[in-house]
Amino acid sequence: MKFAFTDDQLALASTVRQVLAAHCPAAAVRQAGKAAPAAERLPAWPQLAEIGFFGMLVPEPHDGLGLGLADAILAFEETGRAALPGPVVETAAVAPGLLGDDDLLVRLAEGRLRVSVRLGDQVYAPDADLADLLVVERHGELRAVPAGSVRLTPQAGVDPVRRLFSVAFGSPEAVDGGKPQLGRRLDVSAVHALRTATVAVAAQLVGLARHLLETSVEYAKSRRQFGAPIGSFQAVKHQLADVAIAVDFAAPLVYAAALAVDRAGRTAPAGGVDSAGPTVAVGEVDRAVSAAKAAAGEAATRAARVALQVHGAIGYTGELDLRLWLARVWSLASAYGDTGVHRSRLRAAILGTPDLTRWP
Amino acid sequence: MKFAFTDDQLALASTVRQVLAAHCPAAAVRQAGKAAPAAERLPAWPQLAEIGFFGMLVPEPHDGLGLGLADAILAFEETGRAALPGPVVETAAVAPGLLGDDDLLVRLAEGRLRVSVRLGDQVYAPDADLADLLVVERHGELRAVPAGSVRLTPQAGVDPVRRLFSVAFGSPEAVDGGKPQLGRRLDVSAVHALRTATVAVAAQLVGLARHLLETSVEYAKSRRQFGAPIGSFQAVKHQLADVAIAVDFAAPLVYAAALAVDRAGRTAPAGGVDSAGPTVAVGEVDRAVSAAKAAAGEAATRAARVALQVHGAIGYTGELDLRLWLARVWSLASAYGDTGVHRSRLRAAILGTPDLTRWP
Amino acid sequence: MDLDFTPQERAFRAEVRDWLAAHVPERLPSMDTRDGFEAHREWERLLADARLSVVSWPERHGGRCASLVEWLIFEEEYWAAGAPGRVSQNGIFLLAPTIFSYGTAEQNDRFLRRMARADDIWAQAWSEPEAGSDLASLRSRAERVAGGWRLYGQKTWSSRATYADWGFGLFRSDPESTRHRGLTYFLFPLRDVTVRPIAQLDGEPGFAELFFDGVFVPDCQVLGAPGDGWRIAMATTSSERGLTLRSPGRFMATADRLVRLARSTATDPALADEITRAWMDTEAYRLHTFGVARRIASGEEIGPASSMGKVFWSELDVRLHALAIQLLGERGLLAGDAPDAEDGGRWLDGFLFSLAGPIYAGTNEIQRTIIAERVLGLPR
Amino acid sequence: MDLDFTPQERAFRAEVRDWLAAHVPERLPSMDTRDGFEAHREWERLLADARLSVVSWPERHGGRCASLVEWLIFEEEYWAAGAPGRVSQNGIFLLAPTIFSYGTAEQNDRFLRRMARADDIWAQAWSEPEAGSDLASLRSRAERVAGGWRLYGQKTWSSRATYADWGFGLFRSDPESTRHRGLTYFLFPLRDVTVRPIAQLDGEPGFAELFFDGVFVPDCQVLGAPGDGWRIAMATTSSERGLTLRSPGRFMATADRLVRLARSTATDPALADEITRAWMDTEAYRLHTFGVARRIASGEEIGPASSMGKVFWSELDVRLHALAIQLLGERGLLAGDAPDAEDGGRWLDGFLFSLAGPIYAGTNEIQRTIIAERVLGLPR
Repeated sequence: MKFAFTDDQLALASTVRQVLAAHCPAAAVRQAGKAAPAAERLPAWPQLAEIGFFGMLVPEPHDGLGLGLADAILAFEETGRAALPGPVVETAAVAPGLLGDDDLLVRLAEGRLRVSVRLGDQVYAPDADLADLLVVERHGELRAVPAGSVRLTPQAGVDPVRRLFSVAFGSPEAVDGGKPQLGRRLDVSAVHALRTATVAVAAQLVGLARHLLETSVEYAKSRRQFGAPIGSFQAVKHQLADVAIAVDFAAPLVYAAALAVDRAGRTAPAGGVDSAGPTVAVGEVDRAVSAAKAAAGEAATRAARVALQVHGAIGYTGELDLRLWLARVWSLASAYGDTGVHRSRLRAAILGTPDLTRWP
Repeated sequence: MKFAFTDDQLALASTVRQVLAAHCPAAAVRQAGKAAPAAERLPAWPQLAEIGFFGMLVPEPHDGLGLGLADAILAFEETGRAALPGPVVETAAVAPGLLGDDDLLVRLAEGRLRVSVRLGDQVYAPDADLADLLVVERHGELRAVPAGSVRLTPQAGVDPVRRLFSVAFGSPEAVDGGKPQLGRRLDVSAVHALRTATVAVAAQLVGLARHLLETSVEYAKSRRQFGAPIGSFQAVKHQLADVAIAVDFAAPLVYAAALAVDRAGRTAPAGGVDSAGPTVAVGEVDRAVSAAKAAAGEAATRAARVALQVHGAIGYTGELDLRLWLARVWSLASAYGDTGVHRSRLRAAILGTPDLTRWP
Repeated sequence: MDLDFTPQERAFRAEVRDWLAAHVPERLPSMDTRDGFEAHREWERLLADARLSVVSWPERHGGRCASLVEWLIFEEEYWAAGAPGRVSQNGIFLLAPTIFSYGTAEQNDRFLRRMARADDIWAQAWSEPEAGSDLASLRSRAERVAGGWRLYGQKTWSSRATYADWGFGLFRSDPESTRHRGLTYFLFPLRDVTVRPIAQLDGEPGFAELFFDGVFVPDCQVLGAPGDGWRIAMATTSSERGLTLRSPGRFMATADRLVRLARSTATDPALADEITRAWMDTEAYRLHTFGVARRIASGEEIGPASSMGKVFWSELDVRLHALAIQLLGERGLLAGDAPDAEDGGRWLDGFLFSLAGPIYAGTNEIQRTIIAERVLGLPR
Repeated sequence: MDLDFTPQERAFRAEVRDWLAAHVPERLPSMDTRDGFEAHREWERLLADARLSVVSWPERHGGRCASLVEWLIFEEEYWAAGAPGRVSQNGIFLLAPTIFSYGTAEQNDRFLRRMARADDIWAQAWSEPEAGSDLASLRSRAERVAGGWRLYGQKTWSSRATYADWGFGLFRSDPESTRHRGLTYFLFPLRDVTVRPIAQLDGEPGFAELFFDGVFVPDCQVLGAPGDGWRIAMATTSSERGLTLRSPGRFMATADRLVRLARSTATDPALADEITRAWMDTEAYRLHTFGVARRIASGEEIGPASSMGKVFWSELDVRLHALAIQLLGERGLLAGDAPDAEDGGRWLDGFLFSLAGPIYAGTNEIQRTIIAERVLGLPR
């Protein structure tokens, strides 16, 4: 048993990190929160496509790298660290397991197809206006619909970069014989997709938390108050130490969940979804997934709170890029089930108590 | 509206504090945890009797002071601060509302009758071996039984001073015509008794927390590590500040609950006990009572944890008297419903969710 | 000790409640926009017409000499009615107590009545880019000139300053001085100052930077004696932390909205438990404040103990809002202009606003140190 | 990266599990009593006979050269089987790594085998009444005499010392030295030392004070070079905080017992939520430790990062036990000899024991400062 990343896995993450450092600086993230043209809202996407990022999880016959989620999990962590804009998780992590079509998979692997999803209890599709294809769960079925054939209603929120949309079927132009165009039914289980999305987002949250911790440490070293760097005060030290602990112990849960999702495979049935009622018996895989999301969301939320407290009033403004990372933490902590939802699922799994929250 | 103690109320507390400082020093509390003879387990009781402490809540016609719980609440806080041994709350706060008998009330007021109780969901009667009379709730009825007519089984626990006992009816000597001696039925509601006990114990917890905070502050001033008093380190300062805040905001809830209990009066019906099932609709008085106990228990538990952390390894031993105060905090935080039970009652009252825990 | 309101207090509550029920407007636009600012000014004038803008002030300045308890009652009713935030807050709660204590008779007459009527809206100018919470390290300076002073330097985190009329703050009037000494308290019109808005987390310019390039301030706009600014300002920041800044009414209204939201939603019991705790803490804050009000009314100085209140309310406020956002799930993070936003995005606005609480008016780290050293007596 | 055990690891787990199932005794009396201490010594001998007392040690000292992962597997099985606490823990986990690294060949041969068989049980003697967590301020001293040293002074908080055979600790061997310099690491038989037991919260003498009144220690019982004790001791205390002191198996067993208890009781959902969090944190600690084990196996130095583990497990341990006590209500605080006690009072014993976790081996305040300064690089 070797619970440590291989050299290949580390090299992939390192390449992604370098590409993002070069092509997705904070200024680009800031711009993505303002600009309308898609090109400016998707910094580093062409360069990531070049290194095969969007084909990581696509099988080799379709021009992908054929990796598992665990192989790519650190790469997703890096996209969180850089607060990379766009439907990253939905396109690079979720779509490969959903699309059976050869041509679509090839386009996906080459970075020529952007995908957004609305799965399970999720109400909104993130970055849907940047997507070519939407995969939507509807009455328990997954349907792939071209972006043009649905009505998207923007739901402005705390994160100016990761925008949310309501999705309604049947735009006037896409009515087919009087019935709304519902797209193509996908013959795969939504469970794998939802698990994958959740764990990849958890990895992004770990990356976000690491960035916030580093930024806060640097700020605490340089900012002086009462004649000393604020990082020399024990109260600041201990808050930052607690963030370091939270991140350090959340990350292994995320990595283990990625391994569990890979082991369960994309075709496995749900851990035990009881279609008769809202109570969900959660299997071992979903337990790992929920632990990962709960812990990562909590660590990142703590990192955000402490970052704000360490930066003081300046952190509270749009002057610093910090604001973009805070908003992404809040946005992703709430996506695909927040900490409360996942802890309640864990509670049901471990203690057998009825679970009030339906997820997936 | 004057939410501040009157001079009379403050003077009573001050007198009690002086008596306890003189007659219930830490050494006496320590001795009470060891010695068998009742006299050594009841330090300061004769002196408290002299100043009328046990008659505070007894009506004036029965030689008491005829005060309300709110008038006496600071006096109970002082008994917590001193960790006064014996069935203090049960005798001085609860019994006056239970006993209708003139003679018993007079004896109580004069400090010649010690009482222990087992009310509501409570499993054990505290200090029952020191009591002359036990009041036990049984099948919804209150019964007063002389101490000699029940079987007491000691249940040794964390607190060597406040000892717990199982109570079984019918000692062999007290069988009356072949049936166990069940004592005299009391024609009063158990609700007022339970509310009174809970609020008085909450006051004791506030007193215990104040003592622990003071002791920890004194220790932190004198104990030196790394070349400075440990109280000069920010981490220690902030932990102690958080205790101060917790105590300062718990106390008003306790005082307000005492006022609410007085207002409801001893004869008022339960806030809405539903005899059909375990769900209890909790009225405004019970809401105040539960908020008081939950907050006081939490503040005292925090004070205990921080006291131990500030004192370091020495606090962990029997060398310091600290141990006795810690044990009393744990013991009283668990008595008459712990923080969890009372928050769950509050939850039911405020949010209308079903309450799993039956109290009273 | 009692918690029973007197007939007079009950009558006052009834009057306030009735007036608010008849007059509270629909939600106003954000006071961090030009239109919203003026709409809030109009609302304050309406309040002033009913002598409800500064109930605890003397009648000659627009108040009605209300007791502290009556002021708390006013605040409970004000926030329970869903009335707008107070755009004149900085002046009324931070500056006015200082003018009452240290201002000349002429300053009292000149400034207070106009403040009460929102004819002048005041912005505080405490912080500087390098000073932050460490007020004693201020660098902005005042040069003595004939008949007054000229101000130079930069201030930041000045709330409301983008659209306000007047500002108040400390400047170093003795160039030889360091730390607490040689600071003077100035009142200045903002039209003479260059104001640069700072976008907040929510994108609106709630704060501004102020640039002083030799602004002339006549002697009659110095508050207290020159060089005595530190002592006077400390009295003001103490009231910033103390009773006057955050009355319980505001948190009670938030807690009530939170509980209503939770009752209308399928709430996970673990979340319900946190909501219950926040409700209980709100009640504790209310009762605690009644106790403090009583002590102040008896002439007691609250002093550094007010730091306990600051830590408590600021962290409670964050919790109340964060819980609502959790309850709302994905919808919790929607802004006011999203079609699906709950209650016009008030929870998100309130959450972002609440995050500043543990930072401003002395960070909670500083407050905890004050509690430890000055209340508990631990060594520096 | 994987979490799949190899066939060899699975076989080892099966062997350990089977052996334990056949040999784990009923609950032994407390090791803080004379009888209990000897009963625990007997149990350790039985373990040693099966070569299971020190699985990761070389075979010549009684081990079986198990890998770190195998050691973690052993620990999981050991605690899951409800086996007794390790009375030889201080020697095996705190002293032995130091002997392996700094001991002479003769010291290795003389002490390790007997330690593995519990023929010698060792007590640590780090703290002094005035020193506490500030190890560098030690005052106990060693005087050079022919062929060895004489020890003077007082040590305290020595766990197990009441009944143990040997002790180890630092003494100031250079009277001119201060702080970290001039300390020497000594091994001494406790029969030459005056031992005064200290009652713990639960009344049993888990700790003792040691009084040295010129105890003679020959040169062959000095570990490492004279004056080099600080560096050597730091290596030991790092292993005290690091992997070897608290394996996840122990917390996993506690978490499993807690979950079983919760499943058998009507559990309030808010409490259930806290239990779930503790379960999750236990899983996180297990996975984190697998990662650390892998890094150590690859030759990495863990160093100050081990402080993160210390903070995490010590606070987790308190929570696990406090939650069980809450679950049990009034019964949670009953001692083992109470008729109604749950599980022989183990939850209360474990709770009181857990409270020492955030204090000993460097308080968690000190650990957080180490993390901030040495892991994150914040200024002193």
